[in-house]
Amino acid sequence: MSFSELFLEGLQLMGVGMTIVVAFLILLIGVLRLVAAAVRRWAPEETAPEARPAFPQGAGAVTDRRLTAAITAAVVQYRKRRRT
Amino acid sequence: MSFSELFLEGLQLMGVGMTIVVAFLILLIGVLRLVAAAVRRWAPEETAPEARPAFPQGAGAVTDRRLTAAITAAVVQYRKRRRT
Amino acid sequence: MSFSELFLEGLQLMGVGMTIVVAFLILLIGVLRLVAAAVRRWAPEETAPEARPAFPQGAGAVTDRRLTAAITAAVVQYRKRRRT
Amino acid sequence: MEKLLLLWQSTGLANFTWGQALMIGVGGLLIYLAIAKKFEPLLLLPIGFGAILCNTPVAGIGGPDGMVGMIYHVGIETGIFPLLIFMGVGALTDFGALIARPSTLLLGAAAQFGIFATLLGALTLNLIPGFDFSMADAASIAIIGGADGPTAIFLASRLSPDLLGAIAVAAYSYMALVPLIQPPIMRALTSESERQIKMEQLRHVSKLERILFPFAVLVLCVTLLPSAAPLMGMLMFGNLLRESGVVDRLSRAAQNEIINVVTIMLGLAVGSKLSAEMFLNVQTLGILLLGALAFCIGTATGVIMGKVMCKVTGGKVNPLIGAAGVSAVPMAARVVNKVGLESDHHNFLLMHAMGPNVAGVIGSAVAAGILLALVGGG
Amino acid sequence: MEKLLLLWQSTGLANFTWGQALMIGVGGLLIYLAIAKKFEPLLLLPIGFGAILCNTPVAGIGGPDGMVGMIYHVGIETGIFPLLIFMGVGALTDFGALIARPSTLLLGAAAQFGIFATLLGALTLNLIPGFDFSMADAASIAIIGGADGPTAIFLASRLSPDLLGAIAVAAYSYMALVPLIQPPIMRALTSESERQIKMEQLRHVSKLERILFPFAVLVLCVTLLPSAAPLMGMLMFGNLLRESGVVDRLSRAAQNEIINVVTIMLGLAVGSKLSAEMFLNVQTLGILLLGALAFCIGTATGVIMGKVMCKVTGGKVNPLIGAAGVSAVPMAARVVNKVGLESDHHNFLLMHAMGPNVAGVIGSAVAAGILLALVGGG
Amino acid sequence: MEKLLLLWQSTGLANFTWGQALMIGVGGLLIYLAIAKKFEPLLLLPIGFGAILCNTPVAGIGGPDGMVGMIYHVGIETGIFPLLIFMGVGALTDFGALIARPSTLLLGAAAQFGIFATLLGALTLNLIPGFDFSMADAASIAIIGGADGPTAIFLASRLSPDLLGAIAVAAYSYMALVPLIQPPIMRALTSESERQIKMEQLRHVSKLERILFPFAVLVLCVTLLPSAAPLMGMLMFGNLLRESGVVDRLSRAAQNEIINVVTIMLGLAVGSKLSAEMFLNVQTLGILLLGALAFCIGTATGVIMGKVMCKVTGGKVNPLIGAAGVSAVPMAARVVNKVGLESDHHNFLLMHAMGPNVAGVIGSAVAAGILLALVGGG
Ligand code: NA
Ligand code: NA
Ligand code: NA
Repeated sequence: MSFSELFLEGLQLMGVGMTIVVAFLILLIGVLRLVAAAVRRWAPEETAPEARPAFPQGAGAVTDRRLTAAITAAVVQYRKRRRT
Repeated sequence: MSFSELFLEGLQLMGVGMTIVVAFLILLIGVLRLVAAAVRRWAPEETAPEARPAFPQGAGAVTDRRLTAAITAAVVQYRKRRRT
Repeated sequence: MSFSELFLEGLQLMGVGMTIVVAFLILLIGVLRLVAAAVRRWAPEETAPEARPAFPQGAGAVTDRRLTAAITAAVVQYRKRRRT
Repeated sequence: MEKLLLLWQSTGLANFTWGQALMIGVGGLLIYLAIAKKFEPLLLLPIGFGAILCNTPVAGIGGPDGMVGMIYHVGIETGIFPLLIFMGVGALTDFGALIARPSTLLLGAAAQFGIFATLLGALTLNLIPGFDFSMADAASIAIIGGADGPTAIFLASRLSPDLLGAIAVAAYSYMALVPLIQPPIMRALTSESERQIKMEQLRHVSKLERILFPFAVLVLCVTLLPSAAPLMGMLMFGNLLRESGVVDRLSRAAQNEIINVVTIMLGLAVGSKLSAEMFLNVQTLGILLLGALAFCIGTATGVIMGKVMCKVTGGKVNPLIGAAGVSAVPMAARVVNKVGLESDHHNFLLMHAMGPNVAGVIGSAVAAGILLALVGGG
Repeated sequence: MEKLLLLWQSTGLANFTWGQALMIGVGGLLIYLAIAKKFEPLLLLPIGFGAILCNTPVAGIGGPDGMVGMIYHVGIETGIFPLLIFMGVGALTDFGALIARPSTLLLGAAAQFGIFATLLGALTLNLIPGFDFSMADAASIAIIGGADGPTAIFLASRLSPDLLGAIAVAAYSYMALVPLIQPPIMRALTSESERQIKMEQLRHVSKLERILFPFAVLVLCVTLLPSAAPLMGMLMFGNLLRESGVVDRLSRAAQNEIINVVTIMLGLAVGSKLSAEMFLNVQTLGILLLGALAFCIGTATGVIMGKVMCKVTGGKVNPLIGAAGVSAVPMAARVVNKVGLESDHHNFLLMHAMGPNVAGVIGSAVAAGILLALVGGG
Repeated sequence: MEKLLLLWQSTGLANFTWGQALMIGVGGLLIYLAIAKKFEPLLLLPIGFGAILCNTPVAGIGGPDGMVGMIYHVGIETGIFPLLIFMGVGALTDFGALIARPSTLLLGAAAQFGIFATLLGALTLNLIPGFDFSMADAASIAIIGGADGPTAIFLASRLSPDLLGAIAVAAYSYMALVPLIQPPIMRALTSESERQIKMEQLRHVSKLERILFPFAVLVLCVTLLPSAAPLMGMLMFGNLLRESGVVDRLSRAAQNEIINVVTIMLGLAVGSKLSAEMFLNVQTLGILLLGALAFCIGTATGVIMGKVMCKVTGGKVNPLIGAAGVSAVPMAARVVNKVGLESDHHNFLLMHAMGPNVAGVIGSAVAAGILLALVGGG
């Protein structure tokens, strides 16, 4: 390929490339604004549940307080026994 | 290869090997002494700069105190907002 | 293979499989009881030695108190020097 | 213009198939369940993301030269990833409750009936046009009843790699659904008075017994069921790292670095098997159905064995703990505890359920070994 | 004596070529810059050491049977190492500032002009005898302007592996030099009053928006530009691990274990491409020159777009933050902050510059996808 | 019944060979030594477990398609695992004592005589029927005298992979036995007054000297002995990560994640070489014998060189520290300290012994390079 051909192709690439980059990011602006609007409308300021599961099984749907208390109690008791 | 040939080769290997090991480490003694002398002469007791960069970009040349203060302030402020 | 052949083979697999699973775990019950009895008899309530070696070489058989004291002393002293 | 055309031809829009778009939706659904419903997020989030990436048209990320495809080839085709995770599970698991009361192994054994019943179920589905499960397929589907992710992935990758995606999704989804699936069955099969049974406290387990435990399991496995040796071996290796007390560095590496890194890779790689042609068909519906069946049957047989043990011991065993025999550690044990508390506010069954719970892990590894020996090599 | 001769023939001295000796010096220089000047030490130190090891005569450490050569084969030829690092970057990056003010994506877009201008520049160099850059080479060199190490290594390893060493060295060196390169350009293109503009505080970004962000980016990428899907996918996967809040274990693994280990391996492997025949030629000088050009042009177009946004918004945008659009996270944002403080001691632009800064990462991943689609597959 | 027969044929019992059963016992013995006697548990526990897994009949875990076999193929045949461990050792090692007193390198050199004497010893064993060690075998066995696990594994995997299992076991066992092997030799070769010599405190070593040290070693190695460059290069790379002070993330990764994970894998993989046909023969007895010999001779020549240095310096060097020249870091240095304390309760030799101790690591890497150059390539 001669230099001028190559350069022309480069120019083309530049035009197409910058167009796509700008177009893609403008689209992304639009999407992000849509998301923000949707969140503001349908899920304003959710309070995060903050559950962080241990490995390998998740904490699951079971989250009533009594259970947590029970587990804690059982573990404490068991440990106490094991240490003796 | 007969045993005596093999043993002779082993002997040779022993001689050459120990010579090289000793020569190499004696050379290293010399180099280390040179380095020590050079450091004593040209860079006596430098005080280490102690900069430990975060990932992925280094702390760079930018280290004036004002900046650090600014960053801290900005981060604190931003976090405060985010939590609200 | 026709469905009935396949199903029959499946039935067979089920029978053999469950038998083995149960047999294996019953055997394991036996072995665990044997182990428990043996431990109770020959090594009742050992007090664990609790040695956790650093990498890459173990703490070894050398564990008299004097050594530990010596090492600590030496390290402290050396560190002090290095810092000055 | 030529460049623009070339670019258009390289867009996703110009190349999307309906199947890919749907599977990206499935990936999104899995991630939604993982984040919003806390369905086994450690696995389902990477699996869902892997599904999205691997159904991206043109990019070929799940193909032989794509990143995820290569990870699959290295980690799952070889079986190494599930085995490494099993090592980590071993290093994370306290078998003390099982050692203290070995008889709970019977509960772990009984619950494996879910596996073999499901195998028959899968074969029976072949009567319906559209289903054509081979014996290997049926075995892979059945192992969902083991309620053990790594075991299921290991077996399926050996016997029916094409079904791996659906099987992994079913296995982890039902594990997350254990708190919904199990309680009705447990209540139906037990009486109020049975559920109120209090059990004796577990005896103390010495350090030596903990160290000998992996060897006890291993010796049986090596001599009687070598086809289970890779799974059981790595599980017990991890446990020995934990209990030996002399290699804390390695134990921590198995419990953290290795299991975390491998989980990310394994999840993405399993996601690559969620392609439209392999997932969007009637067989997947069958697998989901059979998976639910497997969990139900396993729970039921576990509880029934619990009732038997209750009878035999003269009421010393609360039959509820049999439900924990399906494994799904530690979820199933927690469910037992919860159902028990409904009948007696002061009856904490958690520790008693841990025995059958970890017994279920061993039980399904044994079952996997049997299936490998009889179906895989056969 | 025969043994001694054999040994002499196996010494480095008897086998050194001038090129190897020089390249060992280059490796040493990189390590010096890394340690004494803090030039991106996390990458340049391993790269420099890799160069020393791989230019050791006889040992063949960078060859197909040598350790570093095998690491290159497994990690860079496949593209897996830069992708894993990108996952870690995603897990380490807070996109909050960008989500709060999406318009800063325009700055990240404008700064990518440095990439495409450099592509033309590389082609133009072909007019000088001694240069013979193909379109693929030009594209690989141009991506230096993206100011993003993993993106540059990923693209160069796909399009021009022979230039990889020089490109990686240039990319990381110029990123380290951002505090020297950018300020003069920023000052030249803006007026004192523009530099004093204070910007509104960023709005609060909710957890849900943070979780939806990776999907927003991913959906666009998958549908429109699948060739960017590997890079963007792993970046967004890492970010989702971070923001989902349910897989902290995996997020930590991506941010620490994986990125640290891979950085060591990647650095050594990139160093293996610093061989005399590939590095000690006039093309490398061209690459270094073009790299500097790319950073300058990217900075300038970013600032110019900042001025446009300043006009359009009636003075609500400080044009300086446009310079952060080249990425080089977080260095470029810090430079913006510093230059801003010179004009007004109370004007902290750091948080406002983080938006365009992370937008630049996305922008150059998009640009890389375009170059792959049009040059790589073309 | 057919199924049952198939199952019986797949049991271990039906397929056990005597050799496998015995090797499982050997594996158990290694684990016993690791746990109960604290014999290098970080290596011997995984090696022992690997031996058990790989001697399980039918399963083929150590074979080309088995997990451990694949790990061996990827990590040991390539030499990558021992090199990565050496990098970690470098990152964990403080060479300060050696930099402060470079003359202790002579002690590290003298102790390597154990290696070459053992080489002759291995060749001499060929006179006894049943032994047939090639020069490569002899070199691999001799390196046990280096008292350095990764070096021994690296060299043996290159020269005599068949002997790797026995060599690794011997190397780590004798390292664990250093507190029993060395003291009698040290006492026999020194007088009470020599053992009481107090040494001058070590001078302060600056940060710059610590940073330059890896380069000093590397330059010599690259120019004179490139065959030692992989080992020495990775050792010094790790040390540079540690001492440079600018890449703490990477240094920590080398000291923890990498070395821990690789140790697990390396141990299992080495265990796969403990098969009956390779281990249960008279050669292994020879290797164990020669390994003990190597440690004894190395200790002796180290102490003798210590006596020479004591003479030359007019009594400023305590000859005991020569025994630390065999490496076995930090065990040998502790032994020196202990023996010294027996003669004078206030004479702490530990820090003085660290110099020859780490010099021994360098010394045996040099010796390995020589053996590779003369035997491997020859
Ligand atoms: Na189970
Ligand atoms: Na960029
Ligand atoms: Na040594």
